[in-house]
Amino acid sequence: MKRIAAVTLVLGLVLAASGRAGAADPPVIRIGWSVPAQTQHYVMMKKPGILKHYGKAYKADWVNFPGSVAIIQAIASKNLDAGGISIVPLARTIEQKAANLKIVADMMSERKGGFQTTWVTLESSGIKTIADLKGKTMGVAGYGSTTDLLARAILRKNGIDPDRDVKRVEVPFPVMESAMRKGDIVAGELAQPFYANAKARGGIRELFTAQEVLPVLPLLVEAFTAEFMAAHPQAVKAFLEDYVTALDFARDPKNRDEVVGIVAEVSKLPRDVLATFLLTPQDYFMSPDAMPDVEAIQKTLDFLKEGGVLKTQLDAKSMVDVSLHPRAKR
Amino acid sequence: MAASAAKIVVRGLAKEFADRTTGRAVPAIGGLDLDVLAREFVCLLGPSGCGKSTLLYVLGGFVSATAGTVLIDGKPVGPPGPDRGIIFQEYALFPWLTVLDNVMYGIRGAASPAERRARAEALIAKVHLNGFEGHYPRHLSGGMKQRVAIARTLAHDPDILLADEPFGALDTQTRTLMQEELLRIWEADRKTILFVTHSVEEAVILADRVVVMTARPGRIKADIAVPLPRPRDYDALVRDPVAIELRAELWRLVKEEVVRARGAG
Amino acid sequence: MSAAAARPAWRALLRLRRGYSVLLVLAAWETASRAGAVNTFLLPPASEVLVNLWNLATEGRLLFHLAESLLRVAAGLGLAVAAGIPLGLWKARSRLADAVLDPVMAFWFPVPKVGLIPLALLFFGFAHGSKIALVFADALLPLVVATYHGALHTDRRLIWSARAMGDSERRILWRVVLPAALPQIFTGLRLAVTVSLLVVFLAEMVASSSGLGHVMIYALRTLETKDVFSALVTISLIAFLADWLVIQARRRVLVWHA
Amino acid sequence: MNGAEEAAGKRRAARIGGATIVIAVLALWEGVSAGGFVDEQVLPRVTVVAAAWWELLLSGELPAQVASSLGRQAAGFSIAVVVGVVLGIAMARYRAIDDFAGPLITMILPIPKAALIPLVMLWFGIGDVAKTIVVFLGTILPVVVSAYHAAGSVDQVFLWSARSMGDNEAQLLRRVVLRAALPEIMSGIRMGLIISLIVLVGAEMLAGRGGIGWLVFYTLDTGAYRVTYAAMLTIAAIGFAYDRLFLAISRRLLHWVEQE
Repeated sequence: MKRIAAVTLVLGLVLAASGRAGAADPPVIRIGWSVPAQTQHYVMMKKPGILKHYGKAYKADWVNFPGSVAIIQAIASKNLDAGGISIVPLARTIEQKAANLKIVADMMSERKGGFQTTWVTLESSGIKTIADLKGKTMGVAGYGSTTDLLARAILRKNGIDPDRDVKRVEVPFPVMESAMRKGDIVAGELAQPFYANAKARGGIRELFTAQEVLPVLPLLVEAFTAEFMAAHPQAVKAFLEDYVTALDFARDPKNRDEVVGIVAEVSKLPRDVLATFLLTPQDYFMSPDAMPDVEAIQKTLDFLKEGGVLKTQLDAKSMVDVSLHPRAKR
Repeated sequence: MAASAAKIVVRGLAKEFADRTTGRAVPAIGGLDLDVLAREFVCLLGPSGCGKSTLLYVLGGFVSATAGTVLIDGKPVGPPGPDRGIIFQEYALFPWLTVLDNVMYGIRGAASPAERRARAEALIAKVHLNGFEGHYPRHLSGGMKQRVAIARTLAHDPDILLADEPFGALDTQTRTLMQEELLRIWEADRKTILFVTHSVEEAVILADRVVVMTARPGRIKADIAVPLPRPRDYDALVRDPVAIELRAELWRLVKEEVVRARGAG
Repeated sequence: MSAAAARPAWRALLRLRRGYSVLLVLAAWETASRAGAVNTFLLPPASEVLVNLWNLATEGRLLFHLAESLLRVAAGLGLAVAAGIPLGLWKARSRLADAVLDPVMAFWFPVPKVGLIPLALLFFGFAHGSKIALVFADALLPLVVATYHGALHTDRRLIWSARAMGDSERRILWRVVLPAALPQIFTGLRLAVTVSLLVVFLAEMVASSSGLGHVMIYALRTLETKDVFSALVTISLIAFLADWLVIQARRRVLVWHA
Repeated sequence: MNGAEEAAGKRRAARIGGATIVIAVLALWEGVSAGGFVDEQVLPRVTVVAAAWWELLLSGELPAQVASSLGRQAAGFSIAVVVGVVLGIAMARYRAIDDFAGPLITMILPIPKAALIPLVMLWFGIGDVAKTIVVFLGTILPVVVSAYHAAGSVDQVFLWSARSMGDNEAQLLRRVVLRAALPEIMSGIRMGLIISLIVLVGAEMLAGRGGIGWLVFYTLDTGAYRVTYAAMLTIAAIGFAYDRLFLAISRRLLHWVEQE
């Protein structure tokens, strides 16, 4: 008697743990997100009411990670099915066959018409051109990050060896402006919202952006594992429709106040700081059709190959799968 | 065979220690023979560092011999067990237990907790500590602690009592009282006792036989019977000519070894 | 009969005996990775990591970063020892100091110091200062606590004997209480060494341009898993060596201790 | 002359001293930030942090995050105490266990947990189990080291006495070694308790589903430092409360220890 009860209990627990107790439940998409610049995700998380399919065709388990690399590790260890990921780690993942990821939608890019990560100096620093940086100390937000790779290319293009001619120290984004004003570094990179903040306080001069080496940098994309797409195409299709809905909602000027509030809530940053740039031309560029820019991705891959970051030549077309995208031309 | 009748038989016992700094082997006991009869009270006397305590620890099963045989009741000495009780100079009372709990610690096999408690209380009464059952060791004087230790050792009713200078840290008055108390307890049930001491007086008052050891490496130097009647009266022994003679003889033997040890050191 | 004759061979075997579990783990790691039981991106084979480590080491850069990390640990730990032991002694000997320090420490120590990294960067600089400060802040706790406990339980007879010999309270602190507390202080030091290594690598991962932690985070960002594990193995070896050194020092200093 | 009066006086002095230190630190903080010595973005003023803390408290976010963390912390800490004490004593008593576990412990525990996160994900997922394991790994070190040293230095006469009273190995360990080692083990556990709160940050950055440690790391990343400091102070306050509770329990448990 006791044994039967125990076996039943164990079986019950196993079933409950496997999460497939009710066959009628929609599939759960385990999806990784991070801050900043994933506005589409934040809207989906905080306003599921506007989404047509949520809870019916799929459910989402939103998990925050400190960045793309952590999301990729979680995907490789089969703890996630999807995530908003930066293009460089994504390319490295595919190159190493660490996970079979497909780009299914655009999230944000750095290009004219939107904000681009900007290398700045103080107006009083006397630095006018990139060449003036020779022998000086500059701040890098993260060695080996995408923006770092771009900065190195730009420095080299301007006749400065990034390893010899300048001293580059790692400074977290939130400290960059203070370090510069304090004189610990003469120049540094600023992403949003730190750029907006620094600009508001004044005395900042722009030195360069990635424009010079990559006119369009598709920085963040939405990616799914091929396995999940094959197993649950309807769920992914429904998710992408909702994703576009959230994008449209965010881009609609009459919702701006609400979206700023959502981002403030998610990022815990002060609302008034966010309001100065969010969803303006000073914000990162979100493509209205949410379609991945295959050409720009290819150019980025080529650039990475040239710079030695990628060892193999990757093909953007094979990395992108828009077969379930609601705005794909068929 | 006379030897097989003895309770404890030691033959050719040797013990070496490794020096912690040099790593060399240092002999503590070198080829020692000793017989102790059942119900005999034997005192081990010798200069400091002659291996008296080591011999006791080998008998207790705490340390193993480098060479030689040690038999108890005809069997090789085994790991420590309740058949051999030990009393240390440092009392070794568990500071986290009360007097009662310390004494109850070694009582096993009793039918019920109440029975164990009753036995422990009886032993506490035997060492005159009634009323201190709930005290922790830190609240007791040295003599009281040692009485608790004796009660605790008696609680598991050992066959053999090994005492390692148990009264060495006590003042003279307390020491005298404790000696009398130990004799009173011993005369009631006559356990085999091997008692290590560096006091000639103590050995004469307590022992049936005094074994004098040489300086390191320890061997038997002399084995002297104490022909004094029991029960012994402390005050009488102070003036007893036999006792006086014996003390002088023992002191002479020990002194030789002390001088020798100093010369060697 | 005596073990003296066979000693050299025995010594060698004893050494091996203390390392075999590490070899076992390496073997299990290698097998798991080779057999395809785990994603090699997350756990590359041990042999490849070791080869990679050898290449990095002979290239020289790794040794530079290692030296940077060790310098920071040595400085931070040294400061923590210099401050922690007197603080612990003082806390144990003065009731007033204990009453004031205890709540302050109880509040300060649980603060996750990683949150202070930005501040440390601005106050102590981007190079060594900020990391040394963080190592100091976290290594202090085990040293103060251990010294305090060791000093608190000093046999009062020792203190009284010293007093009777006319020693001043300060002299007693250094000549009696400190030696009596040494066994516990070494326990604290063992912990502090491990904590220091942990903190320095963590601090270097959050913001640094050199050090093993920096090597590791750079490798993580560029998804060079083999480099990540090479740094990990180096850290493990360093930790093992540091611990061994503390144990040896303990043995040397505490010859009188049972 | 009057000992009780003197003690009360010292306590009062200590309380005043402690309060003075707290007020001085807070005033210094406010001054440094408001006076522009440190950028307010990096070190927000005390008043700003306090306001953020109050806001988080009222919105219910702070209590929720704390509650979700304390479960993990308590679980990881408890397992670390049990495993650490047992392992430490076993290592001190049995050479074979020491030889096996000793090198592994010294080699694995100093690795920053952030670097182990991929492996933790691989074997334990990204749920509470994984986070509890990270807390456990971070917390066990002081417990195991103190138990090891304490059990290794238990007075020989205790062990021999217990043996000669018929204790078998299990009884000896439980009734003598554990008890005799308890004072030092407790100081290791006290450290472990404090560290368990610190490592929450590392554990909860594993995969963010909330928690007070997650809040620290997350806002450190976004630059919302007023929240970072509010969360850090909350952790410190919890640590303080824990420590006082621990001391009270410890005093009861160790009442037999002889102190000057």
